[in-house]
Amino acid sequence: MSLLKVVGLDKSYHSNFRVLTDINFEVDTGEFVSIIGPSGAGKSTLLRCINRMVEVNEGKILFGDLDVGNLSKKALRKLRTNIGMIFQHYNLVPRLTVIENVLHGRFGYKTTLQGILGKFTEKEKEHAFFLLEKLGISDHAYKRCDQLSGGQQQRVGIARALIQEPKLVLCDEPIASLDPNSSKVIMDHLKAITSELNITCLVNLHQVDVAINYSDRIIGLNQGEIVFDGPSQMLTEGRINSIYGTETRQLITV
Amino acid sequence: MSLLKVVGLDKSYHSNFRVLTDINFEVDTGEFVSIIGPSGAGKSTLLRCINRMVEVNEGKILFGDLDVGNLSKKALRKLRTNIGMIFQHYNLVPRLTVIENVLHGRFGYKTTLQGILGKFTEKEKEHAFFLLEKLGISDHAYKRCDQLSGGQQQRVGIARALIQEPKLVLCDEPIASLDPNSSKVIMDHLKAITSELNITCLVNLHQVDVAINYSDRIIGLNQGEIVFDGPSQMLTEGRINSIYGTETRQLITV
Amino acid sequence: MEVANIRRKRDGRITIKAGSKAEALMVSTLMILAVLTMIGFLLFDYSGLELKKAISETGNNLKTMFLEPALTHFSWGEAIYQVGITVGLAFLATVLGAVISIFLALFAATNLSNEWVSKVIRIFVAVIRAVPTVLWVLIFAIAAGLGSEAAIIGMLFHSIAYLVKAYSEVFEEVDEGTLEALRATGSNWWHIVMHGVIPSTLTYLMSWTFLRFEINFSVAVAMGAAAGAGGIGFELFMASGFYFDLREVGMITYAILVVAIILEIISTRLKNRYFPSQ
Amino acid sequence: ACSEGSAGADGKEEADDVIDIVWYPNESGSDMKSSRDEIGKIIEEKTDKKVEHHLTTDYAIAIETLVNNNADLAFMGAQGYVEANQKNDAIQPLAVPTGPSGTLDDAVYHSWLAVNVDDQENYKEDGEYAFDTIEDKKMSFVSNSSTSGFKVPSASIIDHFSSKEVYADLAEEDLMEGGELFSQVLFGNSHQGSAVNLLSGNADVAAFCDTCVENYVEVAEGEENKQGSVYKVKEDAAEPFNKVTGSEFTLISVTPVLNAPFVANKDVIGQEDFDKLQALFTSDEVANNEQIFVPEESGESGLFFKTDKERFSEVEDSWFDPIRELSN
Amino acid sequence: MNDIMIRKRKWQFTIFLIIMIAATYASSIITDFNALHGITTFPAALYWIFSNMLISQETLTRLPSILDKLLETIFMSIAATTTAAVISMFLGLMGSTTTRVNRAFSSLARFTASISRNLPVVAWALILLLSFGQNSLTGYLALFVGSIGFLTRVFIETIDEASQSSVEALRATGATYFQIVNKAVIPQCLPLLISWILFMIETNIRSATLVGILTGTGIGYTFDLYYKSMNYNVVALVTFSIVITVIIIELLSNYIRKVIL
Ligand SMILES: Nc1ncnc2c1ncn2[C@@H]1O[C@H](COP(=O)(O)OP(=O)(O)OP(=O)(O)O)[C@@H](O)[C@H]1O
Ligand SMILES: Nc1ncnc2c1ncn2[C@@H]1O[C@H](COP(=O)(O)OP(=O)(O)OP(=O)(O)O)[C@@H](O)[C@H]1O
Ligand SMILES: [Mg+2]
Ligand SMILES: [Mg+2]
Repeated sequence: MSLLKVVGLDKSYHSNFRVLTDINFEVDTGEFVSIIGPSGAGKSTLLRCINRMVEVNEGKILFGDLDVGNLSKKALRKLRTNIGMIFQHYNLVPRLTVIENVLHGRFGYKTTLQGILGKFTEKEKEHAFFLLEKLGISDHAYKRCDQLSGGQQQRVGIARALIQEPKLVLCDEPIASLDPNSSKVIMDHLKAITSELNITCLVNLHQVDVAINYSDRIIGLNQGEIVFDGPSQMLTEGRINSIYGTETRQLITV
Repeated sequence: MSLLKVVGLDKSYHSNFRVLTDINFEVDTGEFVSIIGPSGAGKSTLLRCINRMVEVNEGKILFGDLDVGNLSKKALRKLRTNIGMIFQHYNLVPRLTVIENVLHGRFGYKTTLQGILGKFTEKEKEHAFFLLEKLGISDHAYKRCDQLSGGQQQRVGIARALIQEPKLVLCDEPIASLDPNSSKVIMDHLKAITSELNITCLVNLHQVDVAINYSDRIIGLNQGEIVFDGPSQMLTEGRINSIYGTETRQLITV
Repeated sequence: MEVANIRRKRDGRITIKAGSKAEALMVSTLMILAVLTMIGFLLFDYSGLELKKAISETGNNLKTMFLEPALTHFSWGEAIYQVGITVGLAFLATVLGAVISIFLALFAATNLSNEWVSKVIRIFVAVIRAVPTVLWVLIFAIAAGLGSEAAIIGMLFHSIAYLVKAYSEVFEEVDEGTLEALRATGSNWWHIVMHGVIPSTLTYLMSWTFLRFEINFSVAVAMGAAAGAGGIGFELFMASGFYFDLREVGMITYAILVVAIILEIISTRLKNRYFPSQ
Repeated sequence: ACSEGSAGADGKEEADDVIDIVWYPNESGSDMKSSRDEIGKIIEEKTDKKVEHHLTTDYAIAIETLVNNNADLAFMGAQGYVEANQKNDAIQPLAVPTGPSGTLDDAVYHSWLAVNVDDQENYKEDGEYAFDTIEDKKMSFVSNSSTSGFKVPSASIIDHFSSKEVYADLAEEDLMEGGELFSQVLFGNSHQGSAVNLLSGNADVAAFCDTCVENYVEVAEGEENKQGSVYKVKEDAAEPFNKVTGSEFTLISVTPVLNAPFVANKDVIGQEDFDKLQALFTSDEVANNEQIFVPEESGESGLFFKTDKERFSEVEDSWFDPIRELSN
Repeated sequence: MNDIMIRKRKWQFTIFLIIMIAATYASSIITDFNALHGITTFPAALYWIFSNMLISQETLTRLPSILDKLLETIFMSIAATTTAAVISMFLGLMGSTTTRVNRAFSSLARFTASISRNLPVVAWALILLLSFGQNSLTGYLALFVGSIGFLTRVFIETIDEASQSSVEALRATGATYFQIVNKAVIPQCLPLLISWILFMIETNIRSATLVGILTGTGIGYTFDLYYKSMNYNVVALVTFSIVITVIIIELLSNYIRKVIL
């Protein structure tokens, strides 16, 4: 059985404009899937539908055997703890320490009161340190997040997602604000998550070449419709053009 | 005679730490020179010394036959009109229109009163439009700058520098915040300036490959000292390592 | 795997706070304020207070004021005219204050001015702001006689003090890069101010000015009356201090509220129309 | 004004043909408007100058305006006059409304100290009302710039207590700040307010004047303006007395206070106009003007009432000496 | 077309200027304001200040009672501000688009703030004075109401600005509303909130003069007493002590601001 199944998904923010139209795909455990497409194609919206940060208009999203659209408030929280999310701008709480930000990933397992008091078990804290160590930023554990570089902050974001012990990680342009060096580090980590921890990754990307290099499979979106879905080797120049429209990207000659 | 001559330049912001040490080089009219080097090497500082945005501690900077360090306030303004500057973050006045921002480049030629009233001649306005047309953004002339994409804003920055009718253009990482597509457009424009208008360009860059591709000559800085100065073909892999230190840049495999 | 860098408390549990100075200061500030508040409540002089009666009476009074408003001592036409005077006083104090403040603020902003000039202006402004408005009004009533001049100049002092502080902070937030770019074109100080600083801060300047206008309106209610410049505040004073007519006070309060809310709406509209932020 | 060019600092040019009159809050109410306007009108007719009325809610500003040569005329309490005159001796009384006799002999009103009827026994010593009993009580005055609501009663209180050792250097400031003598000092900000402070129980003892509350109260027992008399709030009394209708209070002290004068700043108005106006005010014509001296039975409100032979009378500065002595 | 736009903008600006000038003129007429007369009085005003506002030896004897009242005012301002801040925090959370529970509460919170900000303090003081009498609590309440209005407004703005992105991130981890508020919103906004609270304390001490005059409490009351008896020497001393207090508090809060922001 597939981990995630999207069936006939339609989404519009305003009644007169449809952002996603009839999206269908399945993702298996441990897959690394990139979603590419021009700006405004609906990539971010698609990710947000999956953990119901926005409500779906039509169609179904099945996570394991759960129908995401039909969950009670409590079950939805439960679902979200099973799905980690990583953002382009990291979305950390800037004034808190790295370790505090990582531990925020545990809230889904807490009662409101525990969460408010900020009670975390020793085991959770140790796990957090373990993750930071693995991501190579345990040196900065007690620094405030706004004192870190972009690449370091993104790794905190990853740690926060991983400490949720998710089955699926959604990444919305995780490297768009990073320099090439840090980008490589982050992509390598994401890749490692899928291969070592067997967690599924769904990544929105702008960099076609990165997508081809890292992912098993690529989904191409254009104007809210899937125009390509297949293994990354199959993404030919012509298909790239059909995803991004005819104006071919004039990449700088590097 | 060379256009710009830097002799024995020393610069420190705080007495205990020297940012630039004994910098010597000459640049001829129409040259396209890139300055590369790791973060903190002093690239930005070097550019700022040339039009005296910061004061020099030791040494001389000669622009034509002017000693930059010895100019009166008025002569300094005059000098600056002769030197255009282009910035990484464009540094436009966000709420003003494109054309207004371009015309700011003419203030150096105005009296205080003319400047305050914002009086520009028809000829100046026509010139501004001509430049926008050439840079391919005349469509946006009446838009507010904050409504433009990064690449478009950078072209406004170039137009602002060009309308000064400068002999020298200083560019501080002009493409660092741009996507590859826009980067190419901007670098092509800068190249065109030197070849078509015979204006000298001094460009700080992080992208070694871009530097090699576009410039006649490259200056490599490391910890405030020139460690390489020569034609771009001569920049071998080994020399790149000596500029950036031994930790070779792990560029993402694109 | 035992991980380096873990900090533990004495009982062996892992800390997650940075323990920075800022954090400690924030916590202690809040604690101190809480303690001072409690001391305050203990120290207050409660003489003559019967809380239960007071609260029910307040309720009654509010009811009389707001549910049975009426004008007895003057007419509606008069009321509108008087409100007009109050708005006029506030408007003049704000406009004059804004114009003067812009210039002072340019010299008070550290990124546009010399350190010493800036310091002198700041101290001057802080002192002016600490002197009660009514004293300024008195001083100018003595010098200029009763009338709008005393009220407006009295309010002007505080408007300037407030706006200079607000404006100069806005100016200081102008992107240093923008200023640098203009400097690099050979622009002089006035060019930079007129075409770089002012345009990029206009929305904020407007917000602060409108906020001050609202404040000045409520100050003008009290000060217009004291300075003999009239306005709705005079009627309010008479209704409350001499006729003890709560219904009239209610009506005047309504009139003031309506005007204040209209002003707020107009200022938001104006701001959005002429100085849109996007 | 300014006809002799001696007007002070401001050099207001049009001041020459404008007469500025300053009114206290007490006389600034809209019910006094017809009287104010009438006085303005007759002054305009007499002097051919324009009259401007200035209404203020602030006593200090009113006095200072006159003192600093920014106004010509004011109608102010005797205490206010004394202070103004002390700061600037160009300020002189123009005229004072007389009592019913038409002479200065009864040109007085009364400052009361009152207590609630039910408590009146507490304020007696050996069957006589005595000041000693008000020690440590909650006291309500009108405002510290009021003649009859503060200056006069506080002077008598201080006079009484300073003979005792503990209170030897009791000063006016001590009374207004509360503390020492009283357990609390309230200010009603108007005579009505002070009276209501008493009747509503916020204060034990209150100072206020007879004329200021005469519309609201009537004698219930004893004679007008006599110590020990009891007054009762009328059943149809207007606000702020409407919540305490029917309550009664007893006077434990009654002190006559000199009537409030119209005063002029001679430097500003000039001797010529001063004389003109003095003649005008004291004329029979004014005395019989029903807008200014409103017949009592008419039910209208106004600045002054006519019960018998009331009129304005000329007055010497020295007439105010009794008040002046209180301040020292 | 573009040319039309820029002309339209110029037009609008001209209209705006004309409106402002017309409004200024109309205001001068209705209030009978003569700017020239106003300006020429400055020397006289200065002269008056320097000849009357003198602190003499004798006035210093009044210092203890002044300091007493000053202390009362400081406590009053702090108490009013902190308690108002607690209420405003709730209203702010309700009112902000990031953290609101629903639209209706949000409008309600904004409306409450707007009313309490715009109700004239004169009217409030009167109502409170009538029923609470002349004591510290009255002054406290008058300041309290005004503080709620102002603080709620700035709290809403602060919360709106600071927290959008991390709130989204925490929502995505499955955190509950209170966890989000407590761990994402408050830590981020706290320095700014504290900064506003300090600013409000300063403002309240300053406006305690007016409120004191109206409600007969604190240093404002003392000011009023001496001012009314025209004892300007003591008025000068009172003013001076307010100035010193406000400046000390301003310096203190500037220091705190500098460390925490
Ligand atoms: N909250 C929202 N309310 C209304 N419209 C929205 C909202 N979020 C996104 N949209 C619209 O939905 C469309 C798709 O947006 P989305 O952010 O999903 O695109 P995207 O593919 O992620 O683009 P990008 O590459 O620029 O991030 C766009 O037209 C956008 O304007
Ligand atoms: N205004 C300043 N005051 C003090 N030190 C400064 C200032 N500007 C730069 N420095 C210091 O001078 C050194 C060189 O800085 P500079 O900005 O010239 O480097 P750079 O080569 O441009 O680096 P990057 O590639 O990161 O832009 C750095 O150590 C920096 O910290
Ligand atoms: Mg997106
Ligand atoms: Mg740099």
